[in-house]
Amino acid sequence: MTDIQEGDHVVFKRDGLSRVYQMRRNREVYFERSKFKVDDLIGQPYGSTFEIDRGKLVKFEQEKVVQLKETISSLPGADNRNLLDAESNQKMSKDDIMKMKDEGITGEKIIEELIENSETFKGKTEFSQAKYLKKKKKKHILVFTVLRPTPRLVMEIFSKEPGKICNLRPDTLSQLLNYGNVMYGSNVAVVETCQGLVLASLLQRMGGEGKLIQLVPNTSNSVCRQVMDYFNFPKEHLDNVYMFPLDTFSTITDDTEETDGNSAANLNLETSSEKTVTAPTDAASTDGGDSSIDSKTLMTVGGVLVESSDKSDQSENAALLNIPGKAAPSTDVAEANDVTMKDNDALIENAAGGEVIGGKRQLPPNRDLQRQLKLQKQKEAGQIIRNKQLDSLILACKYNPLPILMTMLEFLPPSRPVVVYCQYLEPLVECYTQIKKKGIGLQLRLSETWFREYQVLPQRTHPLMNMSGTGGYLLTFMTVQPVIEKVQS
Amino acid sequence: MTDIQEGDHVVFKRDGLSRVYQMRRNREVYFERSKFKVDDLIGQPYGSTFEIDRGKLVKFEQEKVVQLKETISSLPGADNRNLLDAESNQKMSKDDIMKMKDEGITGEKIIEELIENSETFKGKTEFSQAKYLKKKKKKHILVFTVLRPTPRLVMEIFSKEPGKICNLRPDTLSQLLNYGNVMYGSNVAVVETCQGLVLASLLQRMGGEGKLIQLVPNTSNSVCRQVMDYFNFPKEHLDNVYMFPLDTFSTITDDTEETDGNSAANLNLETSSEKTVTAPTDAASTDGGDSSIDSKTLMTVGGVLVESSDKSDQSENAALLNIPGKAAPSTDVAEANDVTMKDNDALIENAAGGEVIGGKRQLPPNRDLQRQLKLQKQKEAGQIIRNKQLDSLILACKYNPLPILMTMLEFLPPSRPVVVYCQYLEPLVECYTQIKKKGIGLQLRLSETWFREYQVLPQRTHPLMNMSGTGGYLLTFMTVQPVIEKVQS
Amino acid sequence: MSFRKMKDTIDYGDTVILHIGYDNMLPIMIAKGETMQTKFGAVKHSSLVGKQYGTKIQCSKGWVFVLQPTPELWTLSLPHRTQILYSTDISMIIFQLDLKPGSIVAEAGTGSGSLSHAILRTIQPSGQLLTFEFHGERCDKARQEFAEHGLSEFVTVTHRDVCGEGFQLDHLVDAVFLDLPKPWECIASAKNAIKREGGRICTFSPCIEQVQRSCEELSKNNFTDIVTVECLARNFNIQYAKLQNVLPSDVPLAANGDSVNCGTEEDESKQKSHKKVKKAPESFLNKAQDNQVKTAVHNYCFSSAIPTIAMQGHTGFLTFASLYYH
Amino acid sequence: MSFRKMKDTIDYGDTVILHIGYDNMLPIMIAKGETMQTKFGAVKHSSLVGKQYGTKIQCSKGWVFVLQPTPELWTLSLPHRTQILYSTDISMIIFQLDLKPGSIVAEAGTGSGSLSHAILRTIQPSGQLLTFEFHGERCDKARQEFAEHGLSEFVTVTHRDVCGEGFQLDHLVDAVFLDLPKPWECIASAKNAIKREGGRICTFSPCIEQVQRSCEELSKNNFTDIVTVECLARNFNIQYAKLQNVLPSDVPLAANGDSVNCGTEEDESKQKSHKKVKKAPESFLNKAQDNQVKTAVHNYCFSSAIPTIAMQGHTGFLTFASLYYH
Repeated sequence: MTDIQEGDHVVFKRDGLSRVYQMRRNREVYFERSKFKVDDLIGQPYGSTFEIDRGKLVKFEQEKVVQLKETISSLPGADNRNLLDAESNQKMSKDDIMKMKDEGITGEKIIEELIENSETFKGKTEFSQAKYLKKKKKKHILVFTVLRPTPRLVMEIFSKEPGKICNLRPDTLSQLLNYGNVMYGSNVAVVETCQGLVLASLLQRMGGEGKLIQLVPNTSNSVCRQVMDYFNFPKEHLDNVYMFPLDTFSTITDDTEETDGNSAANLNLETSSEKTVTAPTDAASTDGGDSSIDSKTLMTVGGVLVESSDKSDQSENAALLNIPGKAAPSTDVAEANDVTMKDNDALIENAAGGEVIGGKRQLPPNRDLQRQLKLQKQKEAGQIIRNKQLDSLILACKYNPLPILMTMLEFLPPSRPVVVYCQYLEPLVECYTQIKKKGIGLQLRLSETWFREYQVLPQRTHPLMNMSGTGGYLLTFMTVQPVIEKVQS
Repeated sequence: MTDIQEGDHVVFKRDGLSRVYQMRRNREVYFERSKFKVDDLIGQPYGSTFEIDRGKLVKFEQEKVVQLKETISSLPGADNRNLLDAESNQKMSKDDIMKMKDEGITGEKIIEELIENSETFKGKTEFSQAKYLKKKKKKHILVFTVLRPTPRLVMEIFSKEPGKICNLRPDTLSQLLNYGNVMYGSNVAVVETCQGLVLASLLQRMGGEGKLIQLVPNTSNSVCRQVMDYFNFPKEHLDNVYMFPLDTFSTITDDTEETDGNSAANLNLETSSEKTVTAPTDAASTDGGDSSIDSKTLMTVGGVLVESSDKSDQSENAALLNIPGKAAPSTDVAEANDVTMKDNDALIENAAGGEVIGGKRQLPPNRDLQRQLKLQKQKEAGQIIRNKQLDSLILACKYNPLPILMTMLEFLPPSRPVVVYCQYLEPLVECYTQIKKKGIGLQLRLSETWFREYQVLPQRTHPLMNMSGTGGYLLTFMTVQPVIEKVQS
Repeated sequence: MSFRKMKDTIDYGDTVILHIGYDNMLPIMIAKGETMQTKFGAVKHSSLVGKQYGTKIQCSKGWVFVLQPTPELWTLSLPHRTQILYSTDISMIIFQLDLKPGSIVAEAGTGSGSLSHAILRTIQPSGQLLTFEFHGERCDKARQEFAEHGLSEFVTVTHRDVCGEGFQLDHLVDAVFLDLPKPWECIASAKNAIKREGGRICTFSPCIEQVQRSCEELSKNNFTDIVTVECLARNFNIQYAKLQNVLPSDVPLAANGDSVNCGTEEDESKQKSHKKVKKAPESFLNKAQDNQVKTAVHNYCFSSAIPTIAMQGHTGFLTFASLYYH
Repeated sequence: MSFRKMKDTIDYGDTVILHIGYDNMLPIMIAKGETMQTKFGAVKHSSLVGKQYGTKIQCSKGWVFVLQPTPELWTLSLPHRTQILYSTDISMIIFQLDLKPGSIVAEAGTGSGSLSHAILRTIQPSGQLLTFEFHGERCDKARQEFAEHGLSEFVTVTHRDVCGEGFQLDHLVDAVFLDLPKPWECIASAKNAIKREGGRICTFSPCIEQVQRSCEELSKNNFTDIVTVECLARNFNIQYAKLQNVLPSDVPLAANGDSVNCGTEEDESKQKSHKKVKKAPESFLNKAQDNQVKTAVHNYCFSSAIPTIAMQGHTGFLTFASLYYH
């Protein structure tokens, strides 16, 4: 299975940018302002690199990449004393470039023309020339590698809009998985509002065994699990995912077998009220691109059909991106700035995944069966919780973590790890204080991570000029049995 | 004045460690577990380096320092696979070393003996040998440079107990001075509980002109200005320092000339109540080392005799040093650890300055004159504030900054910088919110600084393994006149 | 067996973590007839058998907790044979190497096994860790530890200096991790170890010069997406702070954190819950603050998250790279 | 004159800062008959004369503030002729070079004069700045700016490439600052420029390789206390956050930040005070949160200081060293 199959979700990766697409014959995709059909990718090995040459996919040879790298080697320190406004020194206009593209002229050729028409290129230092070339190549030559989705790659999709995943960064997600002690066969309870990214990452670490219980606020609200789709999980893995609404929690606090009946009754009540609520959600889903294609799979997962059109998320994210902070990205050429803006727009349009044109749709399956299955799984999840069979508790959501934490801790056995992630520090201070006060956590630790990337190039090594100011905060601890046991000594 | 004069406060500096001492003939000082007389330093140029050789000061030649440096040059990567517990490989005991010292054997000789008696030294890599040598030299050879005190050097005194100066770090203090726009001739109002470090730094930047008004909570409490003494400020500079008690603030809120009389009356009241309170303070000062020597100078500054025995400060600091955090300093040899502990103890014993043995004492001057002068200066300070002649407002204290800030802002002209430093973030969030709400600040900014030091050595360049986790937080803004003025356009 | 799966109760042969304090944890393997000495008194191994993990155990001079080990707890309590990697870096390494159950990983060197345990948790039961160590004694110790922890079937410890002799693996692994003084010397060999369909590599180096040489060598060997990062954990202490209001506060305070006029009694009870965090120092602090109450009735009180003053400033640079289909 | 001393009112010849927004400030020199165009409308220079600094000025389409320049405001509004130093680094440089009124400083290169203005504030009126710039046009512009700002008597701008030709100063200065591509080439010359009684030096370099060569050269030239540091400003936004309580919160919350059950009206008024901070985005946010109120009455509300997501990750390395009596 090292070759790309039809139906696979794959990652297109170029530099620091990733997008996910599902492979379907005859389907056109948009990627980095280019539109092309993906048919030719099917059957190719994962890890292959392609170029878009005048709207067509062409396999890219490794040598070219290397050549490009070698161009960029020069000493710093040479001075560009005459360079102030690079843009005005270019005799070719944007219209000229567009025209060339329309005429089907290759990116390489366009760059050659740009260099010839630059008044300052020859006066630049070797280093500046290389930098210029790199920038132009990125703009005019579209080369990307097709990869199997991994949490690391999928996370890159959100790198420019971290607000969608509660500001999770690779460092914080990775700690969440490790401190949560998630492994093959784990029973994990999770609350997440990170588009399903945490859910998917957990499921992958569970390797097809164990139970993954997603706690959701209530039966009526939909939760976004969009990212789950990207991982091509086999059905057996998805069968291990459960959904449990926190508003039915009272049903599992009674310990008698009898309550199961009660619980079911409760659940029925909840479910019927859900009927009316889910209707608009389903309606909305029909214009949600290809998400309905996977609805069948999702049904068996036990969830309602889920939707990415979480408006509060988007606006929250917008708020976070437009912060009136001071750190300005250092783009020295107006043109480059322009590109960033456009990319951003596209990003928001496409939500997290890649935009897809065309693709057939299926009718929703039997809704009654779906509801029954859901109810059954919900009950199973409740039993796992009640029987204290959880191995870890993980929170990464935009809800107040404290009540969820304190409620769930009742059902967690001792010596189990708990990880609470929050994009705000204050709620975790509350949690810390409560855990400390009640003496129910060991190795209690509240932390954030300083995550820094470096440019490592000959004679030009330094931390990157831009970095992420926050990746959120983590509270970690181990549950304990606070009752003292006397033992022989 | 490039030579050390009797009466000067000077800095003894070695590696990352600084201590301040006042130069007096016939006076013995303790420095780094050595006791010696400082007579020979008087008349020497600032910047001279000395060695303590068997209890005596000896001028140190530059070449030796260089030689020591050159020893430390080797490639990394060689492996010390057999080294685990360095201490047990040393055949010489601590008692042996003490005995050698008692016998007057030099540090160099002791190190030679240590090397000869080390079972593992010869098996170590060149790099490890150099590291070992450096460590032993630091322990057994006491070399230091005598320098004129500057805020930078004096700050190093507190590097191991930042709690004494509200966690100020060089980066935050430097920003406080710059964002405060402090310059020659500035009129600055300051609230500080940083032992006088902020006060002294401000006074130095004012260059003998302008007014420096220290706002203190009330007339009865003493404030610690210990660090002011370290800078050898000429009397004319000190004359520019005023003290204004915030509890007499109501006296300046009335604008009429008449209130001056009122104010004086108020002040008299305050002063008489102070009489009884200051008594124990004065009593305490008699066992405060040489602080009474400078009391005459301090009187003319307009303050009461001030004391460093601020117990709450010390305990606060202790709390901050014993934090149950995780980052452990990486000392791999038990012996080295031992030294650190001892150093720390000494540090607390000596408070911030160097401990001095002997030195003559003077009787306190006329207390009545002192009180009159104080009152006069207090009145002048009140007038400067009332007349809105302040150029900047700077807060760096352990008090709640919000009420002070909001009260003082009434008296600050528009277009003046305000800097509020706090070791906690939360109080500054309150200040930020209020300033924002009232629309009385421009360029409002709440920030902290990531301050990192690097080891730069051939083939061994990396950030230091230990760093400071916080240097406090800064709120900066410019005052404005919120009333709209219509102008011609 | 206690490393492979979460368990409820303690059995003979289990490795358990005796939790004595935040920075004081002892790993012990439960054996018949053995007794563990702690500063709070002795603990007979046999008395722990059958007890639930997470139980609070009364000793003669105080109590300890007995925890089931996780790789994170193990990292904090393991016997150091070398400098070790800590969980912030380890988490990043596992994540960036795309590890999951079934992954095959080559690691050099084994060191004290801090990273190895986290790798094994993630890749077992279908994966394999091939770990290499040039120091004979350390090899033996590691092998013994893995056996004691029930992990032997998922790991092969090889005594070899991979810098000189290479991995000698032919397109077998999904990921390579290098923590060696000269990682660049092994990169060609690492490339050969990585599966034809591609894989990931990570090098850990404390000094930037090592990183520079590694990056050059990675590039030469057609590794792509070369990224060098640093992760630093910044821990917070929660402190109940009380700031004196030296002027009457007529300013309405915002929604946050402030019981102005908080009296002494009320504070005392609040602070008690915090006393466990910092013992001796805080009691001093209380006294000092109480004295101030005489002169100022008004205080601004809040719980504050304060970064620890002393923090880890550097561990090492992590360089990651991909090798695509080759 | 507006740079030398704080003033009350605006005069002809003053340079003032028109504050249009947080990241939008324009420096203008007040001249007869001139008019400044801003996005809020035109401002006649003459109409500002006699006005108090800090005044809010009504334009046709909105208002602006007119501020007296400080070096910090200047740094944020000056015309860029090169990459410039920002106030976090500048503050550190001034502090670490021990500058004060009367200090004599050599600076290379002048660049856009961002650092120069801060140095001049600190060392005037008795000190001197000797600044060197190899780029002729930049030299002229700098000289003109210093003159306009009333600083000419404290500064000498020299057109010279100090890397090739050195400072040509004989034991004259207290401190040297180098912001050059190859600072190591000037260190011997810097040493000669420093007073016999000693002084301080600082080099600013973006890349670590430059730092390494500079440190070596400093050491060779008997500079001591060589320290390399990095300062990064991390700015906070204050956001009023509202987190849904998906379970009834029977847990008593601590002293801090939480009006549980905070209703919609109350929040609305509180949020209004914040709206100015973030305009469009917050109004979206409000709407989104209001929708949630339907399903959950209970919210946990607090003011939160959130680090800006995008921050400056690196400016350069600052290397400081002392030269003692020589």
